[in-house]
Amino acid sequence: MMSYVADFIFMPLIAFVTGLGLVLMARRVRAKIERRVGPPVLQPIYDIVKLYAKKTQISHGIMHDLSIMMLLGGFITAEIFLPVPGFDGLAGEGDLITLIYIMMVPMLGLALGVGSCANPNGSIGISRALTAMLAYDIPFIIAVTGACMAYGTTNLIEIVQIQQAGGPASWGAATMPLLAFGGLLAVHGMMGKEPFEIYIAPAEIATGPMVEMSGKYMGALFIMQCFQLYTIGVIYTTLFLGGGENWPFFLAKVFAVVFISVAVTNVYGRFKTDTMIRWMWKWPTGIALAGLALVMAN
Amino acid sequence: MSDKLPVIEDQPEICRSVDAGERSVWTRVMNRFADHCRARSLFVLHYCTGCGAIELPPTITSRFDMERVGVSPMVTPRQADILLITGYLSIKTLKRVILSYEQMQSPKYVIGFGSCTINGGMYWNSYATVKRLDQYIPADLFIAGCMPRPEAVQQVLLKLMEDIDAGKANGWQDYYNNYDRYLGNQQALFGESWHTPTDVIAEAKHYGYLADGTMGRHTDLLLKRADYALDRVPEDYPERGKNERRLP
Amino acid sequence: MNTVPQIIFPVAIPLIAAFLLPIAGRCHAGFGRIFGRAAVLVTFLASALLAWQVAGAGPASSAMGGFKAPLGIVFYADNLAMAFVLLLNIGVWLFWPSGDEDRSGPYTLLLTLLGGGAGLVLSGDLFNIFVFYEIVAVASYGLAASGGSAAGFGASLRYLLLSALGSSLALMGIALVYAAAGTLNLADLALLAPDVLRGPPGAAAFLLLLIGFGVKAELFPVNSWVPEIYASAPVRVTSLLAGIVSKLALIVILRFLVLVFPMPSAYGLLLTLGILGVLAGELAAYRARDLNSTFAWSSIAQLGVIAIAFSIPGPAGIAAGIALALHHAVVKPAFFFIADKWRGDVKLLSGGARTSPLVAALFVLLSLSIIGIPPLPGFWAKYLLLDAAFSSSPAYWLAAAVVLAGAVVEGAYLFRAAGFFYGGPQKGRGAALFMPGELVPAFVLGAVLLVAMFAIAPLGAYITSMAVQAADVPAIAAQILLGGN
Amino acid sequence: MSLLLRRRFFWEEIDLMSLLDILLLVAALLASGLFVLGRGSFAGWLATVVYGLMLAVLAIAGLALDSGVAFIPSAMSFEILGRNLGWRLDGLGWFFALLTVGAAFFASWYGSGEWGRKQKRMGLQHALLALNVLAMLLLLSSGDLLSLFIGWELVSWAAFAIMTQGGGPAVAAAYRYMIYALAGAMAVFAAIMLVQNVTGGLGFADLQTAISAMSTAQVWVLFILFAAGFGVKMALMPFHLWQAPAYSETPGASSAFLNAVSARMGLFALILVLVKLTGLEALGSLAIPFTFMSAKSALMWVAAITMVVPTFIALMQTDARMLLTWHGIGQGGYMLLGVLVGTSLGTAGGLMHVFNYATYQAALFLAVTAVIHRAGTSDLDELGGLITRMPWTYVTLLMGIIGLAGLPPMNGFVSKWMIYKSLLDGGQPLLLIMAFAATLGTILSVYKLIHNIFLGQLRREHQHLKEAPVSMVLPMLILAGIGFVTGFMPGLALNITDIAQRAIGGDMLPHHLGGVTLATGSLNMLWVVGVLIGAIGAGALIFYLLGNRRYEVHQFDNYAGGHFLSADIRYHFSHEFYPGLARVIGPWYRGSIVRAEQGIGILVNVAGDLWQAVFRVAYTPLYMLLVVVLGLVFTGSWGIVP
Amino acid sequence: MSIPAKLNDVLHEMPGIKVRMMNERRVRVDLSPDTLPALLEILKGRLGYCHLSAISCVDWVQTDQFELVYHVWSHMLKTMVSAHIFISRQPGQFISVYDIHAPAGFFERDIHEMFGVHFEGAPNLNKFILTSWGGPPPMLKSFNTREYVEKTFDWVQYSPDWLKDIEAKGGGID
Repeated sequence: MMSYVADFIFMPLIAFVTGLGLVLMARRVRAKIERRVGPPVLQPIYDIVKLYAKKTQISHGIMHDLSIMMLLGGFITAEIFLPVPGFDGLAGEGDLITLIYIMMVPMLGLALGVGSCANPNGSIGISRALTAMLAYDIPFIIAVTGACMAYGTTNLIEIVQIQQAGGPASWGAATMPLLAFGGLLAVHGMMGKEPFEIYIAPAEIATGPMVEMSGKYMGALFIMQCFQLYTIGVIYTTLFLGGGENWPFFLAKVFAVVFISVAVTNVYGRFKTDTMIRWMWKWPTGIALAGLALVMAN
Repeated sequence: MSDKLPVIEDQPEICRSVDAGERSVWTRVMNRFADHCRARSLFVLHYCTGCGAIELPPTITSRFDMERVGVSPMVTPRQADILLITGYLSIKTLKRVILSYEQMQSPKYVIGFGSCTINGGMYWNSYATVKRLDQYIPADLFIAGCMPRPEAVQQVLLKLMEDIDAGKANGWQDYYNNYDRYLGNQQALFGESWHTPTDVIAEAKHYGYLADGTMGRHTDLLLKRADYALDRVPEDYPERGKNERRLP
Repeated sequence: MNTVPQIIFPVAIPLIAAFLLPIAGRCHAGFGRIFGRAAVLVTFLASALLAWQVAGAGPASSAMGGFKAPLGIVFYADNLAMAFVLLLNIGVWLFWPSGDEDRSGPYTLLLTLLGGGAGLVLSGDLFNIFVFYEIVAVASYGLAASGGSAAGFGASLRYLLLSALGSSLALMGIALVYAAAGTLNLADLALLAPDVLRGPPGAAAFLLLLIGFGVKAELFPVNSWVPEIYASAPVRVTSLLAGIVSKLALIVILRFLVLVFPMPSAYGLLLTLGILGVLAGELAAYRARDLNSTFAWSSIAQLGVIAIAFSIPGPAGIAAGIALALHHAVVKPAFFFIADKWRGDVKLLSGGARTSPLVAALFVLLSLSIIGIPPLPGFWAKYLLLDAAFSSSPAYWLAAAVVLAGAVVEGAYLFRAAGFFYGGPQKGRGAALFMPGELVPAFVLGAVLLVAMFAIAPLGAYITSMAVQAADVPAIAAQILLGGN
Repeated sequence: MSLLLRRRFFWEEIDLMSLLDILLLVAALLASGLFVLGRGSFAGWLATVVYGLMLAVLAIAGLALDSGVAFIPSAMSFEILGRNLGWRLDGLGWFFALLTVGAAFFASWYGSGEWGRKQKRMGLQHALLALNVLAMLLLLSSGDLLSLFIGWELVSWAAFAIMTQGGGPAVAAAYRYMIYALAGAMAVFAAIMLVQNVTGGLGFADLQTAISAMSTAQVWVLFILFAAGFGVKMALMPFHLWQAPAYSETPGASSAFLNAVSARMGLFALILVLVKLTGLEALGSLAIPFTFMSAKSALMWVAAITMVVPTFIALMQTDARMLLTWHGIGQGGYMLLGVLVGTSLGTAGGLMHVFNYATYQAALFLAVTAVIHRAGTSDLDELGGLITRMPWTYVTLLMGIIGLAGLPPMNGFVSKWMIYKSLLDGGQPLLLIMAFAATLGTILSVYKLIHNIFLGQLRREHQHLKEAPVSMVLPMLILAGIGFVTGFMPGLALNITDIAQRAIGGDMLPHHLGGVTLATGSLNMLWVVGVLIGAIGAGALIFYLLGNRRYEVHQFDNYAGGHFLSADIRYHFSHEFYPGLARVIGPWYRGSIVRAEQGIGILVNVAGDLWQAVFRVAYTPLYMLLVVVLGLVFTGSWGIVP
Repeated sequence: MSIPAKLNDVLHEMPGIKVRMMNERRVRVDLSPDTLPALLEILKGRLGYCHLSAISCVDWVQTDQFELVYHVWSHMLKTMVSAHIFISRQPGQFISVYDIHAPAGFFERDIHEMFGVHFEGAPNLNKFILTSWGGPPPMLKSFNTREYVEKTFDWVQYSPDWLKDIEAKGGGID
C-alpha cells in the first residue's frame, strides 16, 4: 500500500503541470497562426488562480458542487491508472477498458452539474457533448480493440513493454498504421478542438456547458482541460507510440500528439452535430475498421 | 422625481480596503499573489452596447493583441471580469447592462468607452439615453473621446491592470456598500417596480459587504415587491406586460 | 363372454319409451315429461349395468335371433362403445329440455336419438350401423327445428338435404363393400378385407362411407351446416349435437378404419380432411364476430383435431382421439350455454366480468383448458395427441404443427373476447346478467373439468386400456364370430 | 468461496429433501392466502415477511449447494400417462430463484407502503405477485422437460394475469404478449415432443442422448424451436415488440418485479437447455452451410443485435417507463452474449449481469414509480427540476443509471467489463464494438432520463412537491445500495454466480473479493472504486479549501442573453433531447419488424374470411357432387400409387 | 424628364390633385386626406405600386397640422410616388391603410407612439419601442426634450482648470 502513496500524489501533479504546458502550447500555436504574440508563459496559471481567487462563488445547488468534485476526482483517478515512465501507478489493478470507463465518469459528472444549473444553453451543450462522445468513441474503440487484439493483452504496462521490446519498429503506429491514423482522428475529436467543438460553440450557446460556471467552478474546468489534454495524449502515446521509455522522449511524443491536433484545429470552422457524426462514422471508423481487418487477418 | 445629487469632484483616492481586523502575513501574501494574478488574467465581456464595439476586434486580434497581457474575450457575464460599456446607453439597454453587471462575479470592473457614458455625449439632450453611467453601476475607468481608438483602449486596460495590481479597482464593493443609492437612481428611471433576478442584498450579507449604505428607502421598496421565491411572478415585471401581443 | 340379453336394452328401452310417450302424454299433460326422464333413467341404469359387466368380463356380443354371421344382426359392446353410450345417456339427461311446453314432440325425438345413438355405437353390422345412423339423423333434424324460428327451419332443411345426400353416398359405399366382400358383418369384413378391399374399389368405398358418416362427424367438406344449425337450434340441442352426437359418428368411422379399411390411403384421407378441418375451423373462428358462431367454428376445428388423432394408426392415436373427444364433450356444451345468453357482437359484451364475474371466470377456465394449458385436462389430451403424432411418420408432424398453430389462433380469439369482458369499459347495454338457473349444466361441466384435473392418471390409464382393446382386431373378430350364438 | 460460512453445521441436520418442499409449500400457501385475505393492508407486510423467510431458506439451500451437493431433490413427483414428473433445485435454478424472491421481496415491500394504499386493487396485485413467484419457483426447480414446460406455461400465464391489472391499454398490451407467449410455448412443446419421439423419454438425460442420436437437420429444428420458444420470453430481437408496452403499463411495484426478473426466465431456460444440456461445443459444431458461422455464433449475433437496436430505440422514447423497458430488452442481449462466449469469464460475466441488472433495473423502476406517485406523470416532456424536491429519489435514479450505463462505482461496470474481456480474449472484435456502441447509447439515453426528470427548470406546478414517503424511498435506496456494494466488492456476487456456474458445468472462474486477476489484464474494484472515492474526496478538498464560500442562487438568476427569466416561461430543454443524432439515425427507424407483425395479423384475417366464404355455399347438391368427384380422384390416384 | 404617361393620366383622373415631378424617379402628389386611400388603391391595382416603403409624419405646430407622407414604389414603372396630406393636429385622427399595404401596420404604430396620431382600423397601436416611456409622444415639437432632460437627469459638473481658462477666453459649451 505504502508504495502507491508516491504514485497517488505525483502522478496527478505531473499530469497537471504537463497539462498546463499543453494548454500554453495550444494558445501559443493559435496566436502564432493568427500572427499574434500569444499569452505569457504563466498565463494558464494566472487564469486558474484568478478564477479560484474570485470573491463571490455562485452555485446552483449541491449537485453543481458535487459535479466539480466528480470532475476532478474522475480525472485524478484516470491519471493514477495511466502508466508513465517511472510511475506505474495502479495500471496493474485496472486495465485499458477500465481506464476508458473511468474517463467517462468526469464527463457524466460535468453533465449532471450543468444539468442542475437549469440553463437551456448548458443542456443543449451537454446534449451535443454526449452526441459528440458517441460519434468519436466508436472509431476510438475500434482502434483500441484492434490494438488489444494485436498485443493480446489489455494491461497497459505489458502493452508498453511489448512496444518497447523492438524499439520504434515495434511501435503500434509502425505495426498498425491504419489503426493508429484512425485513432488519431478519433483522438482529435476527443480533445474537443475546432472542427468538433460544437458543444462549446461560444456564438450559439454561450460556451455550452460552461455557461453558468464561474469562479472556482470555471477554475476546475480549466484544470479539467489540462488533465483532458494530458490523458488523451498519454493514452494515444501508450497505445500507438510506444509509451514512455524516459521522460524527455515521452513528453516530446505527448506534445507531438497534441500539437498535431492543435495545429489542425485553428484552420477549420465548426462542424454541425450531424455533420460531425457522419464524418466521424465515415472516415476514422472506415480507416480503423480496415486496420482491424488487417490485424484480424494475421 | 429623483432628488438632485450634490456635485462630486473626482473620485477620491480610496486606499486598498483593509479586511476586517489585522490580517496575518499568510493572507496578505496570498492576497498580494491573488491581485498579481487578477491583474494578469482579465476576461472581457463581449457586451457591445453602443457604436464603440468596433474598436474591440483590433485591440484583441493581431494588430494590438491584448492576449499578450492576459486579456481575452469571454461570452457570458458569469465568467467575465470586465464589463465594457462602448457608447450610448438607451434606457432599455441599461436594464440589460445592470442585469449582466449583477450576474458578473466580483471583483468586477466597468470601463466606460467614449463621452456618451461620461456625460451623455452627443445624445446629451435625448429623452431616451442615459447621461451618466456611474449613477447606475459603479464605473472604474472612463475613456474620453467619441469612440476612442484601440491605443486608448489598450492604455485603459493597462491602467486598470495597474489599479488591480495595486488593489485600487474596488468599484464593485461600492455597489454593495451603497446599493441603496444605485437602486434609487435605477428606480427613478425604470419605476418603482424595478428589480433584477439577482438578490444583491443577500449576496452582500453572505460575503460580508453590508455597509450602512446598502439598505435604505429604495431597497425597502425592492424587498416589498421582488419575490425571489419561484412561484410568484410580479405583475409588472419588466417587459412582461400583458399587451405584449404579436401583430396579427 | 357369452351372449348377454341385456346388450339390447340400451337400444330397446328408449325406442319403446319413445313409442309410448305420446300415448302417455295424451292422457295427462305433465306425465309426458316425467315419463321421458324416467325412461332415460332406466336406460342409463341398464347401460351402466352392461358397462360394468363388460368392464369386468371383457367385450360382449350377441347375434339377434341366432342367425350366423353373414345374415344375422350382431351387437358388439366393448369398453369404448359402452363409454360413449354412457356419455350419450348422461348428455341426454343433462340437456333434457326444462321448458314447460307440454308438447311431447321434442321428448320423443330425444328418446329416439338416445336409442339410435346407442344402437349406432353398439351394432357390429355395417347395414345395421346405417339404419341407426338414419334414425339419429332424423331425430337431429327434428330437434334442430324444434327451436321454432324461421332460421331454424331453413337451416335444418339444408341440413336434411346435405345429410340425406350423405346417407345415399354411404349406402352406395355399403353396396360397393357388399358387392366386393359378400358380407356386411364387421368381423367377417375384418377377416376378408386384406385381400378383397385392397384396390381402388376399397378406397372408393371408404371415401363414400367417410363422406356419408362425415356429415354428422362435422368432417371438413361436409360441415357447412354446422354454423347455421348451432346458431338457430335451442342451446340444449346444440350442445347435445356438438358435444356428443358428432363424436358417435367419429367412433363409427374409427370402427371402419380399424376393422375394415386399415390401408394407408384411408388413414391419409382422414388425416387430410382433419387438417383442412382444423385450418378451416380456427381461421374462420378468428373472424367470427359473435360468441355463438365462434364456438361453432371452434367445434369444427376440435372435431378436425379428433379426426387427426383417429387417423394415427395404432392404439396411441385412438387413445388421444378418445381423450380429446371426452374433453371436447365436457367443454363445448358449457361454452354454448355461455354463448346462449351473451348474444350479439363481442365488442358490445364489454364489462361482462363486472355483471357476472363467475361466468367470465368459467369462460377463462374453459378457454385455458381448450387451448391446452398444463394443469388442465385439455393439455394432457393434446399431449397424448402430440405424443402419438410425433412418434409416427413425418406427415403427422405437419398435422401436429397445424394443431399447435391452431391452438395459438384459438388463444388469440378466445382471449380477445376475454379482453372485452375484463378490460373493456361498460359501454352500451354490456353483457346481460345471468339468472342462476340458466347456467346449472355449464357449472356442472366446469366442475367436472376441475375434478378431472386431479384424476388425470386413472382416467389416462382407463382410456389407454380402452384404446388397446378397440385396436385389437383379431380378438374383436373372434368375439363377434364365435361368441355370437 | 472464502466469504460465506465454511463451517458445516446446522444445515446437515435438516433433511435436504424438505428444503425445496418448504419453499414451494410456503409459496403456494402465500399465493392462496393472499387471494383469500388480500383486502387487508397487512397483506403486503405479511407477504414481505414471507418472502424474507423464503430468502432465508434459499440461503440455507445455497450453503448446501455451495458445499458440493449437486441438487436439492423434492418429494413432489407424479407419474402421469406413462411419464414421471419430478422437481429438484440445482445451482442454476437456485441462482435465479434467489433473484426472483429478492425482487418479489422489494416489490411487495414497496407495494405495501403508501403507494399500495393509493392503488385500486392492491390486494389482488399482491396475490398475483405471489402467484408469479410460485410459478417461477416451479419452473426453476423443474426436474425434467415436461415439468419444465408446465412451469414455463404457468410463468407466462401468471405474468399475463399480473399485466392486466393496469386497466385499458395494459389489457391490450397483455393480449399482444399472450399471443407471443403462446406461440413460443407451442414451439417449446413441439421441441419437447420431438425429443420424446427420438428417445422415448422426457428427462434431461434424454435430451442429451437425443442430441447425439438425432440427424443434424433434426438438431437444427430442435435448436431453432428451443431458441425461438425461449427467445420470445427473453424478447430476443425478432420477438421483442411485446415487452416494452407490456412491462411499462403494469402498475409500479409489479412492473419493477417483471422488469427485474420475469424476462430472465427465458434466459434460465435457454442456459438450461442450450448451454447445460446440449453444450456449447455441440452448438458450435452446427455449421451453417456456405458461411463460417455456426448456430452458436448466429445466436450470439442475434444477442448482439438485441443489445444495440433496442438501446437506440430507447433513446427516442419520451416516456420514462418505456425508455427503461426498452433498455431491459437491450440488457438481455448482454447476458445472453456473455453466457454464449463459452469461457468461464464470459459465463460468470453473463450471470453476474443478470444479478446486477435485477438490482439496478428494480431500483430505477421503483424510482420512476415514485416520480409518478408524486408528479402524476412519467412523460419526460412534462417533468423537470425535481432534484430540489425529491433528492432521495434522485440519488436512487442516479445510482441506477450509473449501474445501467455500466460506469465504475456501480456493479453494472464489473459484469460489462467481464463480458468485454471475454469477447476480447474470445477473439470477437465486432461483437465487442457493438457491445460498446450499445453502452454509449445507454449512457446517452439514461442521461436524457435523469436530465428531463430531475435537472433543469422546476415547473410552477411542481413547486410544492414533497419527497416520496419513507416506505417507498427505503426499498429503493437499499436496492441501489446493493448495487454499490456489489460494485465495490464484486466478489460477493461472484460467489453466488459460482454456484450457478458449477451447475452449468465447465471450469470455474478464479476470483477474489475485488474482482478478477487474469494474465491478459485484471480488474480490482477495491482499488478502482477506492481510488475513485479518494480522488473525489481530494476534489472536495480542493473545492472547499481553495475558493471562497459558495453562495446558492435560485433558478431564475441565470444567464439568458440579457433576458429576464420568470416562472411562466418554460425554457427547460427536454423535448427531442438529441436533435443532431436524430437527424443522422432518424431515417434508420423504419419499423420494419412492426410492419412484419401487422402483416401476419392481416394474413390471418384474410385467411379467416376465405374459409368463412367456403362455408357459405348454399346449393348443397352441386357442392356434394364436387366433393365426391374430388374424393374419387384423390382416392383413385392414391390407390394407383402403391 | 417627364412623368411616365400611364402615371400621368391616372393621376389626372383624381379630382383636386396637384402633381409635381421632383426628379426623374420621384413624383410628388398633394391631395385631400379622404381621397388618399383611393389613390393608393388605384396606384397599387393598375400601376403596380405595391411597395409602401414608409409613412413619415411632420409636425407643423404653427399651422396646427400634421403632414403625413406615403411613399409608394412601383417596380414596374420604377418610380416612387410621395402622397402628401395634411390633417389637423387637435384630434390627430386618420384612417389606417393597413388593408391596402400590410407594412402600414408598423409605420402607423410608430407614428402613433412618436406623434400621437390615432389611425382607426390599425391592427395594433400598442407601445412599440418606448415600452417603459410614460411621457407624451416625444417627437412632437410641443415636447421640450431639453427641459425634460434637465429635469430628469443631472450632469457631472466637470470643470477642470484647462476648461476654465477656455471659458475665460469666451469659449466653452454655451
